[in-house]
Amino acid sequence: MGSVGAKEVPVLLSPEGLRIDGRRLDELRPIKIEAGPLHQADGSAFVEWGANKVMAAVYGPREVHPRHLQQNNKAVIQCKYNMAAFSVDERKRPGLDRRSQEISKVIAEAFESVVFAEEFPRTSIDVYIEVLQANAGTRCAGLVAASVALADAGIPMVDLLPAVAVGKVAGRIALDLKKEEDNFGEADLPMALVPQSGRLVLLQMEGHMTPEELSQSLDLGVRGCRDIYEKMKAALRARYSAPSSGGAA
Amino acid sequence: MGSVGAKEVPVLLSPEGLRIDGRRLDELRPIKIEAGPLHQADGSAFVEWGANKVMAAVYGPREVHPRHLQQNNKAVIQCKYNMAAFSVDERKRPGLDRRSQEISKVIAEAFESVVFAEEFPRTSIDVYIEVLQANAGTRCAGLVAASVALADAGIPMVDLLPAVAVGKVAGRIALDLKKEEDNFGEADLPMALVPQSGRLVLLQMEGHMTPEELSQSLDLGVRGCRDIYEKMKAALRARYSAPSSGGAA
Amino acid sequence: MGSVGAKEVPVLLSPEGLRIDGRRLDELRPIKIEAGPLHQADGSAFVEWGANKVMAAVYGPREVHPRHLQQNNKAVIQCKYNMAAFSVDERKRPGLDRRSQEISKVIAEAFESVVFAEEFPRTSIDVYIEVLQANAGTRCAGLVAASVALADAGIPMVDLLPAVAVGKVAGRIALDLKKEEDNFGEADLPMALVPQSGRLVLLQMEGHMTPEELSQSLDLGVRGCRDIYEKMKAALRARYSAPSSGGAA
Amino acid sequence: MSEGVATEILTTHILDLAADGKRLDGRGPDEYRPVSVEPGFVVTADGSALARLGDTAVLAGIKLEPGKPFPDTPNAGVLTTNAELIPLSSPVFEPGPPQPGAIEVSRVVDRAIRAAETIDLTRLVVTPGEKTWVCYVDMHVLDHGGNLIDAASLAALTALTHATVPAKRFEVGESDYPLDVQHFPVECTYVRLGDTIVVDPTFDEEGAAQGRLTVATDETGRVVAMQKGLVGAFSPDDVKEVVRRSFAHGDRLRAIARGSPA
Amino acid sequence: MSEGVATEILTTHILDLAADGKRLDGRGPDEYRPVSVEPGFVVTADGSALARLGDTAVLAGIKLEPGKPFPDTPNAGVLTTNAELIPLSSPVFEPGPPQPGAIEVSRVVDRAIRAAETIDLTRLVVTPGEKTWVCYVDMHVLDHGGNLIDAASLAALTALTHATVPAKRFEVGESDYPLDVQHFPVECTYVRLGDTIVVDPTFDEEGAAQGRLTVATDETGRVVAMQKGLVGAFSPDDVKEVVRRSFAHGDRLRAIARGSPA
Amino acid sequence: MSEGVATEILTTHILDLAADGKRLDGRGPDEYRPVSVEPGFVVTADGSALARLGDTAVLAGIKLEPGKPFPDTPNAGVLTTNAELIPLSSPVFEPGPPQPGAIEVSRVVDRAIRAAETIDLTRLVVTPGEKTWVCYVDMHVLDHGGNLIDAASLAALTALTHATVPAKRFEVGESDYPLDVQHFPVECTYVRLGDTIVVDPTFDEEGAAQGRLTVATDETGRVVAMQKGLVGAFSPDDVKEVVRRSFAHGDRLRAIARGSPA
Repeated sequence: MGSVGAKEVPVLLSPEGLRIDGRRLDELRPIKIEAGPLHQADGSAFVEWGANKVMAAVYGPREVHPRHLQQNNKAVIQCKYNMAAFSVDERKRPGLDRRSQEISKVIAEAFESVVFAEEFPRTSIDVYIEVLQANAGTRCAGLVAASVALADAGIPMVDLLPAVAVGKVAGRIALDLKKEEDNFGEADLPMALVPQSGRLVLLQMEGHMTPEELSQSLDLGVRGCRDIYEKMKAALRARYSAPSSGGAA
Repeated sequence: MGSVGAKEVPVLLSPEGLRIDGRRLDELRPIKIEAGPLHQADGSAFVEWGANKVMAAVYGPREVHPRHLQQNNKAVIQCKYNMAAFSVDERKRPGLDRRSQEISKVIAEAFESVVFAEEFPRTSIDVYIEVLQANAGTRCAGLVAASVALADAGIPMVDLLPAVAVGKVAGRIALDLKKEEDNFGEADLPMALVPQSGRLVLLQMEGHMTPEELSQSLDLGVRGCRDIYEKMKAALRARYSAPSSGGAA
Repeated sequence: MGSVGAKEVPVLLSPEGLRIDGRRLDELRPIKIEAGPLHQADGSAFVEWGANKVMAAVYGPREVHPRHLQQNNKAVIQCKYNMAAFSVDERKRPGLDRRSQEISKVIAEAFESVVFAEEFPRTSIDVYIEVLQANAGTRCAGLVAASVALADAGIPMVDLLPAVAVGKVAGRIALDLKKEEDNFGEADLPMALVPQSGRLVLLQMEGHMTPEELSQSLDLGVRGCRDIYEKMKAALRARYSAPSSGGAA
Repeated sequence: MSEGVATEILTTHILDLAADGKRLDGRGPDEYRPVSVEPGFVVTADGSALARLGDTAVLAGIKLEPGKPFPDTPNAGVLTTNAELIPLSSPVFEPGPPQPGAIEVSRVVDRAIRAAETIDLTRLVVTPGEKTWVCYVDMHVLDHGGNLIDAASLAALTALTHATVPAKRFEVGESDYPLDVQHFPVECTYVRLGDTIVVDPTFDEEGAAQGRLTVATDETGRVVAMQKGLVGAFSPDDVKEVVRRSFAHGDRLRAIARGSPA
Repeated sequence: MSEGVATEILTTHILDLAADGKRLDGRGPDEYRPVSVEPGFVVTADGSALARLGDTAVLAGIKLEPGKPFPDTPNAGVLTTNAELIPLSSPVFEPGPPQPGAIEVSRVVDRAIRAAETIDLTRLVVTPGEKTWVCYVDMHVLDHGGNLIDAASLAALTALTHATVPAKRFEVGESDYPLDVQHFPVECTYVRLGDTIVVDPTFDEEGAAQGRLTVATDETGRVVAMQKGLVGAFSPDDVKEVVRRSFAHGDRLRAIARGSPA
Repeated sequence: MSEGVATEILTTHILDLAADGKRLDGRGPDEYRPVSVEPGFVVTADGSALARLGDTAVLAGIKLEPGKPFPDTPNAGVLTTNAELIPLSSPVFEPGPPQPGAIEVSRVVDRAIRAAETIDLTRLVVTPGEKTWVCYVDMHVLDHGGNLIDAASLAALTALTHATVPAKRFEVGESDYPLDVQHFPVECTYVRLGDTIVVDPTFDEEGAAQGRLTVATDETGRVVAMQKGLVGAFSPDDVKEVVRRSFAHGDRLRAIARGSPA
């Protein structure tokens, strides 16, 4: 988004309306979700989404660290979104930057909106998201992985939380941007949906859109979320039918 | 003070004995004190002193953070003096530097010398000083603002704490240096007075003075403090006569 | 060790088999150990070992900081190995670096292997090692100093912990390397011995050795440790026979 | 009565009122508190403004310094936005490293400034790849009466609008000149209280809220940034309605900020 | 039953088994868990590998960037090894600055890489004293089932073996080329359980251990690094025996890592 | 008996003695503990000294390195003063970032060094605006028996007096030469115990004190720095009296420091 002063903009949309990887405007990248790949975590998931590779793990309900965050009437949900140093082209220095902290906050708030936290007072539910290979849309991939990991950990929730970003590419609204589209696109709008209620628990936007474009983006994103929702459920069904596998990160 | 290797020294004292802003050697800069400008704090004050703008707020007595600082027989007084990044000509990096930490320490010790801390065991009285615009003498301006804020918060004290710096400019002892005088002066001696007892609870000095000059400086500073004391009382009287205003930072 | 791309290698071994400071391959540098030089610490020791100067202090058993490290069935042993900024040729920035943290960890584990920690549940035994002047072998010098300080503090232990490094210089196994030998040597192998059991509680190695050389190094190091053990006991005897001296750092 | 119980009673009260379209301070659901903006508050800054929304006060200061462009964008200046939620301004803030709340405020304001192309960063460059102006936007919350994002953004944008590039002081040019500001995005924040959505929430309303939604719009009719915050959810139709309303508030706040005497 | 009691019972059980030469998972004392290494796992890295020892999984990624040599070694490139024991991988890790455990893993792996002269650092230099390649080795523990050092080292060395110097991307040369790796040290870790010494300990075995000993050997028959860890002691004869055995394990693990398809 | 009660009894006892002009260790009110200074204690430093006041021991080390002058003072060298109150020296210090007490010690020593123009910073410059010597003064408290400021300052000044500029080692000049020290300020600290003011307080006297006052004087008869510390107050007449007495102590301590064999 808005790489001011950067290199030349590539052709993002063919005359036939196809994108640089051949997708239509409303088409998702390939998604593979594996529930339960980790052995130590109470719940885990690995998501390959386009060229993103994201691992999520859930621990809890367990004791709260640091102690003073403990709440008497419910569980606190703590989230750490982190990018591996080698997950991006330019090596990222280890440690939490401001972007990661903001993403951790909005993801935690999204899960707090659906987890039945009152069932576990005085505990913490800790959600860890590790981006191992990044290619645009990592917060949505992380949210999807974490949501499956929460289900894998048996945490009671209103619903799973599918998520996807909609963007604007060459003046057109497009689903699920990949890196080149995100770098040179005109807008980026990640969202997470509660399928049951049709409401959004995560929503951010950066770029420029008319109100009409924004309206269209919301509708396209909701449809995308519903497709991802099916893949999430399938991954959990596969996990339950083969409970003791584990292993393939 | 002692800007070794810096630019040329300006003329700090006219042949008539007047300073660069037309003041006499024993004359204060204009001071405006407003008690209670903030709405969230338990007590607050805003001080404009020459070209300084300083805000102070007091919270407490309240729970001690971090917990291990709690004292069983009295309140702890914690002070944070901080400069806004844009308060000085050269942008200051946000965060506490060593100068701010030293100033916070001597100001906290000054207030501990006059607050009846034994009345509030196991609590903290938190004093925050924010320098918004700086022009020499900010620790004294901050101390004056904090003292009025403590009174505004209803914290019982032996007395208010007026404060002022005395310096040496072109070989002469002068009251209340402004920035150019401080940069090119030969000494700086900030102090805070307990008017009731005539004793000093803050005293620092840097530069060079003979013992006689130092003696003269102490006497001049004490007189300056007594003038400022009147302005502090007036500000609190104005606050009590118009209790519900608030607002003008 | 392994100063890749550095300056020329000096002659480390004379044709007569003597080292740059005239020692034989199996000869220690001069060692002076003083027990109890500090007044505030519960136990202390100062070690001059070749051109190393190392001070160690022990506090405890005392309250555990931070609290969450407390163990219900034994004392925790915390160790901080630190180098003074001026202890090395190139000024060291104050603060713990990764090397210091690793050394602190292996030294703490060595002492945990010999201290009767179960006698002091819920307490901390804090071991501080300050390298004031460094010349290779500081972790061993620090360990020796800390071990005497622990005894000086009256902490019950299986045994004292003598320590020494063995290295490889000009292709030969040598005891107790000094700086030039360490910089241009081919291997460094520090170890700490429990004399009573003949077992090693600290052992590290870096460089390259054949298994035979390594075997020889272990045997040479164990002999060196036994010599140092005698000096440690002598220092403690001197302390007990002149209990109230203190003073000479 | 414990603090937790008091907060719960207050929350219930705020929600009950909201169900009838009412608010604690008597405002209508789509009404801002009194707004004022004072540019030039701090003369040591290269630009500054104190913005107030009711009891909320945020001071923004701009500093410009010569520096190096980032290696991957040699033709763009550098803009750094930072919000300090200092403990002076609220009993809930503690000293220490920036909290997630402060980071969110600075990132949401930063996002609107960038996305609206408020400043043409390429014009800050002195020598491509070598030397550029670095523009620091520091926001200092003085009084936290709720809705920090809108107040901070109003202060920051007004401060930028009145900022001067100190070219003479840093010997980069012969004289100082005004910073060129192309757009003026305005952030507008709503919270959900039960089925009612209200604008410009107070601190207590934020505590009772079931979701917060901020929309930044500029004077050309574009949405340039959005941020959903806090626990809670919005339907797509809620979002569309909030976007629609944000434009009118944006126009009014922008006029207040611009009308302020420099 | 408290966690402490459960751990104690488990420890006793592990020690009882070990006294009979047995292990919880049925392995023999000198037997590794199943080993696998997958190079090229992360395409954004200049080299990468995912190594598994049973339930333990460590991902290593290599990044090479132009930088400056250290002033005292103008003719040597820079190698930086870092292990992240992220809380995702184990209930015992907490977020925050690197813990002593993480520092130990990275330092022990680093020591083997350097001492074995795995990479000829002088060949990383572009202009002596001015410009060199900086080689970052980042190890990310994903699943902590015990014996991190061996898994991390296997991942790191395999990642190095498959790494490419991105000369073209950074405009240092005309085309990218493989990183020149001269040696392949392998770390081999034992723990003492009573009088028995067992290789490749699980997480629970590490908890029961009375000392840990790691020996790194290379393919030329040299010992290049050792590290004794945890509370506990080894006799010189124990050490000599562990060194002897490490060579065979080293050869096997090296073959597995090298046999993996790039 | 709790620690708090023991401290309180000790404080009362110290104050009772002081009312009769007596001290726990038998000294008179205006008497220092035995003073010794040992220069050259650390050979890796470019200058060093170990100073003792009774049970208090502080080691200062000087390091000089080439560096850059600050942009706003291109014709001045750089001096950096740092005190480490390491936990080895006292049960009251904890590991971690420098505490306010350590910062105060280093800032008060630094202030005296600068104000007395101890070193002509302009003579440290090699090339104006480009290259200068950076002089680090590091003070390491080894044994905290009270009155750290005086001991630290004595150690630092003696170390500076014996320091060598390592011009040859850094290839800045042909040979090393002594650092040019123009003045030798000495800090002299009193505490108030009731109506009595005593010099060179012990750790326990500092705990009982109702105010601490430090005055730095140099050999030319100038006061160059002051610092009031701790809770408590001094009348202007108290201050004048302390200043008067500081000169005599200053002369004596300076002579001891200078008389020490180099």
